Amino acid sequence: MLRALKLMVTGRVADERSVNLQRQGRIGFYVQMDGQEAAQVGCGLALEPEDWVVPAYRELGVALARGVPLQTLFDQFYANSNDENKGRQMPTHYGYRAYRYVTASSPVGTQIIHAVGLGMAARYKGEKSVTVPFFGDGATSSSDFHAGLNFAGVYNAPVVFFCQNNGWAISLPREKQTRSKTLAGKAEAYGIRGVQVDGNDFAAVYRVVQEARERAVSGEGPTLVEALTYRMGSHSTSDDPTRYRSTAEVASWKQKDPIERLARDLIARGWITEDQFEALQEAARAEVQAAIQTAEQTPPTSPDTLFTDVFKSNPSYVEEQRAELSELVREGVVKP
Amino acid sequence: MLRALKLMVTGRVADERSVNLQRQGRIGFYVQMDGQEAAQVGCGLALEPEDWVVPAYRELGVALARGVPLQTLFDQFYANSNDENKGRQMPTHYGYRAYRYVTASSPVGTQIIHAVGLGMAARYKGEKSVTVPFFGDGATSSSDFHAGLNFAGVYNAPVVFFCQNNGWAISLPREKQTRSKTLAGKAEAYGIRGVQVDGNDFAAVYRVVQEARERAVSGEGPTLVEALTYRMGSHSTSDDPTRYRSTAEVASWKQKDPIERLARDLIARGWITEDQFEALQEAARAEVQAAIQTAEQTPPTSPDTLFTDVFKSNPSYVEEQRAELSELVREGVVKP
Amino acid sequence: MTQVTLIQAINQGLRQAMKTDPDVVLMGEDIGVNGGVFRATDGLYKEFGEARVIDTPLSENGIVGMAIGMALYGLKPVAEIQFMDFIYPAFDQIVNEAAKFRYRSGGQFPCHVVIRTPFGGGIRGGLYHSQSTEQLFASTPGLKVVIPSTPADAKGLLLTAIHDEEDPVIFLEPKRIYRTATGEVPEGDHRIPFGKARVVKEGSDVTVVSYGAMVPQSLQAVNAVEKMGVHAELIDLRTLVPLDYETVLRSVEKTGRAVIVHEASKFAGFGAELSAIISERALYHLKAPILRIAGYDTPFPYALENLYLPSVDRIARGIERTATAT
Amino acid sequence: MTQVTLIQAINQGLRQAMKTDPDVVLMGEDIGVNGGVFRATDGLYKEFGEARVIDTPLSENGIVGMAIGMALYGLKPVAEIQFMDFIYPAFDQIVNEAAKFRYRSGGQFPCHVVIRTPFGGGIRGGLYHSQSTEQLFASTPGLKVVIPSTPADAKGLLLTAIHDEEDPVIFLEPKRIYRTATGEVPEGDHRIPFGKARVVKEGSDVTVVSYGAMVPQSLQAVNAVEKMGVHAELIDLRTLVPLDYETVLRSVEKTGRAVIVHEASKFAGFGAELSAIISERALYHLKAPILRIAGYDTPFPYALENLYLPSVDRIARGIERTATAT
Ligand SMILES: Cc1ncc(C[n+]2csc(CCOP(=O)(O)OP(=O)(O)O)c2C)c(N)n1
Ligand SMILES: Cc1ncc(C[n+]2csc(CCOP(=O)(O)OP(=O)(O)O)c2C)c(N)n1
Ligand SMILES: [Mg+2]
Ligand SMILES: [Mg+2]
Repeated sequence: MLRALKLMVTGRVADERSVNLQRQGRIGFYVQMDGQEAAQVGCGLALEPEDWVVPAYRELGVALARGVPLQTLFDQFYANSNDENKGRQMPTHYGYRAYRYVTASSPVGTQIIHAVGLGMAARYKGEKSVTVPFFGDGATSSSDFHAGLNFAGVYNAPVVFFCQNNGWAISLPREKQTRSKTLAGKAEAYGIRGVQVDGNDFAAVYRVVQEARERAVSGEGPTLVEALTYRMGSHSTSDDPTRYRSTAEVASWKQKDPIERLARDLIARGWITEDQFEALQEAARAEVQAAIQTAEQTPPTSPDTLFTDVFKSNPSYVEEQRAELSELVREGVVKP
Repeated sequence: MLRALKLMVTGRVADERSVNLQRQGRIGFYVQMDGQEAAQVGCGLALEPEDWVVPAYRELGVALARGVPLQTLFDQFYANSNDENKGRQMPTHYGYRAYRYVTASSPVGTQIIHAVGLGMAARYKGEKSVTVPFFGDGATSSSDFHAGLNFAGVYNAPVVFFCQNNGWAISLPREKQTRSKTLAGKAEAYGIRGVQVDGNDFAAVYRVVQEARERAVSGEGPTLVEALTYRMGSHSTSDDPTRYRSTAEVASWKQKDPIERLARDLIARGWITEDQFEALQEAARAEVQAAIQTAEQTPPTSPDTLFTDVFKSNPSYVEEQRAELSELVREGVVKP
Repeated sequence: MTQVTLIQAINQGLRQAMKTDPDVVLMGEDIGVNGGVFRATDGLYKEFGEARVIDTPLSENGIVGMAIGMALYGLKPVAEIQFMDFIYPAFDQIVNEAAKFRYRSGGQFPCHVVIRTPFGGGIRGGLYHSQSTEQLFASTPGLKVVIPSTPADAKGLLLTAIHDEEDPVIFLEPKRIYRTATGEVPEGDHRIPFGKARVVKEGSDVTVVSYGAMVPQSLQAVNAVEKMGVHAELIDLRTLVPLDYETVLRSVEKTGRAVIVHEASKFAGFGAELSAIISERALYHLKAPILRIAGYDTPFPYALENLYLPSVDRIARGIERTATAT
Repeated sequence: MTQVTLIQAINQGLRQAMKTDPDVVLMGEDIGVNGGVFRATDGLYKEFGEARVIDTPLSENGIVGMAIGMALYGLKPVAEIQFMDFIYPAFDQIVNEAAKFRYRSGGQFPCHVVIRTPFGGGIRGGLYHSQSTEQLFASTPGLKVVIPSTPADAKGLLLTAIHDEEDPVIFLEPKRIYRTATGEVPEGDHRIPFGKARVVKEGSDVTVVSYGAMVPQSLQAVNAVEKMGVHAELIDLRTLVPLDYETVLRSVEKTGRAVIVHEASKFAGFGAELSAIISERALYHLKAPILRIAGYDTPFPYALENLYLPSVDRIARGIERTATAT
């Protein structure tokens, strides 16, 4: 529980700092999880190292729960030469094979069906693991949600579909995304189990995911988990939520802040003190600050990486382009 | 009812003859509705002239119920110069604006979402009509099914989704298409109404569609109708169903033949006699024979139509190709 | 006339079309209350209401499929895809349905949908907010493909797409210059016909063919080489389909040299068609090999987008070399 | 070695791959019990079971998306799309996901999926069972595109795709010659490397470049013009990506003339890239304009497909004219 609180706080601080870095032009476009910490950390901690995570772009809490170091993440935000994803994508679109955390893309929903294939592959190879795709309420309208849940049902795939219903898909409220009563209820259309859970209640999320995981691993089939939560911040640093939602709504969810809630609970139970909670926040700030500093001091991505990883090895004409670009850079015609 | 029986019989005869014509190489690839006559004619007759039909490739019974003349259909099968679709598609892929019957395509499911747009457009223009997309059990797995039902729910579109669950999507049985208990039950995932009906019972289908139609027109929302029926023949003239299903299964459905069923019922009620039923079949055969003869005597599609209808008017370079082809035809380099 | 930006011109065009014709309806993600993520539809929801400015669920095949249905009825739907990078879930609806409806129905069901989408790089959008894949649409018979590079063209081509064309139009908006391209835009019902390229600047030494955000970029390059005594003629295609190859050929016949500039990847990109058509029809006029300056044959990068995209200097160098090659 | 057809060679290749490597799994519509609508997977379900020969629901994005997931894990999935005409619902998965996974992850997640699909016309399949849209894939960086034209190449290229390549491969099978192209096929583990074109017939007067079902068609044409004293060299590309343009250029440098034959529509088709690369790199060798013989710029027709598709006579006429143009 304490570990959970620490991760949630670290995530919150990392998010806040990153949004500021974006405003200052020090990093690019950023997507924060603000408000969804309990759902993400709750789910992330309920998984085992052998499980696979197939995230969207908002899953900082999951990455932290999987053990991805802060430094690794900030290196990605800065797209510097230590970024394991080689500066190929905007901040928050990362992945780390070592953590069985698949590199995210921006297109909404595509990862849901990947998770089914991954889960089936792991089962085929005799692994006792689950695969967990993360996605939002908006993604339930996507084609790959439909295919993903349908295939999982047909093949009884060891997958836990984790939907964070944060109330909004950019400016579209959940009620206008689909007329179904709940999102969890959509599971029935695929003959699989659906569960709705309070996504701001860390312990509840943890329990629900753990149970779903056990069922999946033991062959009892996939589950669709709908975690009810709220995106307290903007959709991304490009978004202005005051155009489409009321401050009253935001304020009411502020009351249900998952971090406050868990902290209050732990303090009430006497597991930590108010001071320790303060210290924990302070420590997170220091840790984040250090990661930022290191990331900023790391050299940028090398120009030559433009041409690696298109294929395992490039066709000759792509190598010619690489040579051409080297020349252009050398002669100062183009500047990185 | 008598009209229904007549349409169903005509459809059956037209199908049987067409399959033979295909075997003899007189027409191309053909898709028969064999066994689904009650579902198609039942739904087709429950609609009004102002309603829109958005079919798949197997809806001969619907076309007949809409009033499309047999001759018109056989002209399409022969892709002759009277084909209103100008010989552009394989047999059974037709459409006729005058009957508000949209020209079908082969890709499965795409029409389902078109129907939603059509229905919304008709409503926007103040029409009191419904739009009915036709599709099979296999199509429920398609992306456009998901989008279609979801959009219809969100916009409360005046649409009646008519799914003919004929047990098979080529070689895939319904149970392996999706693990949901029923197909009608999928409606709930979109917050709309779902109804299952015995698709081999003409009167039941008619009633269910009529009711769904009324609800849709009066703003009470869309319905997904699942008509339980059976594809007694092959998937198409390219298919060999003995590879994947038992003769026992086919035989058991033969017992439930919708035409026999309706005929027996009408005879039992004394609405027609056995002789009249015979005569009706004889008349259908004659009618079909006449249509075939006329279609065969009609000149083929003119070579020049290759280039019309790409756009309202062609770019200059396409017109150059048209001129080139005329020359090639004139010089005998290519033969139609 | 006042100075407006390209995105404002689009907004004006949409408003104008909706005022003129009640059959014009819009649909897309976040286009309603929010006014579109780039504000293309700003104010229209308020002005025309939710029956005509339709916020949709997150489903591009749904958006385009619904628009097609409306077009089959006879309305004039204008769909927005939030980024071109997200158009592919609708690809089947676009290439198999919209592009082929008129043909397959023998003309009974024309499919007049306009699909607007921002495209191109230069905004630090990385792999999924930067793509230029116009060749996918230009190579599909039955689709028209439009790419404006100025506010006036944006409005004029958009109004032609909505009012005059009766075929599916892929309307690609160079988002990089949404706010930097400014200019005077005629009030009211301003239309620019499809298939008429614009000679941006005349010249006699080399022909530069481009479109979209690469037009202002190429113009800078053309101005730069002018100082070195090279007089380049710059052509903005405006529409890839229908292609005004006559204007291109006329120019190449004059200059004997051609440079093609686009930001999409080079291999099998639209520049290949331009190069092919020029060499096939003006071979005996060519004094030097045609040069294609394009994005490299890699996915669109993030950190290194400035290397990937044709820069003014890279274009200038290419023009200069082609003009002086012997 | 025995004479087998192209489709039998594919079947042998799949069986061989599955025997060699338990990580090879197949998925697609009707590929299991039914053995595929063209019988490419005939017998494999029985031999390898339902865990390795997976019948799928009707969802192409599902098929490809599931295959991608398996590839991310490390399996070697081979997906079948029943007809190329139905590949577009999976287009987003192919171009946004499969093509970009290795790149976007900095090499951490290669995406080795093989996507097989029958393509092309000449079987009276009309608009939706005849399409050739190879340019859509060839123009997308990150995808390899393979098109065999003989049984031996079909098996050899397929085994290379499955065993040696570690990238997404679009494997296009010319269904028109599934049963008419016959030939000897090496037993066992026969592999043909990507990026090496095949010189089908040598000649000195004109270079003919083609692939797929147009190769036998072009060969007939080449043989026909030979009787008129024109000696054409015929090249079968085998893989469009990677493209062996060296072999093409070497030939054109010798002949000074080039004819490109494909059945896909001409405008912005793959022939445009071939034409562009030839003129850009061998301009001074060209004695006549390059000729592209292709499907016309219309959707694929039904009744008139014989007019649409390049016929032997149309190709022969084009070769002859190009060879003699002065
Ligand atoms: C296929 C696709 N369409 C549109 C977008 C643009 N877009 C990015 S996020 C988003 C909303 C997603 O909402 P949801 O799934 O609820 O996730 P959330 O952002 O709320 O976490 C949209 C429309 C996209 N990225 N991909
Ligand atoms: C998108 C797409 N994928 C695959 C096919 C090939 N195909 C044609 S019909 C069919 C099965 C359709 O089954 P169902 O929807 O139940 O309709 P039915 O044929 O039984 O009437 C398939 C897989 C297709 N036409 N379109
Ligand atoms: Mg959301
Ligand atoms: Mg069926």
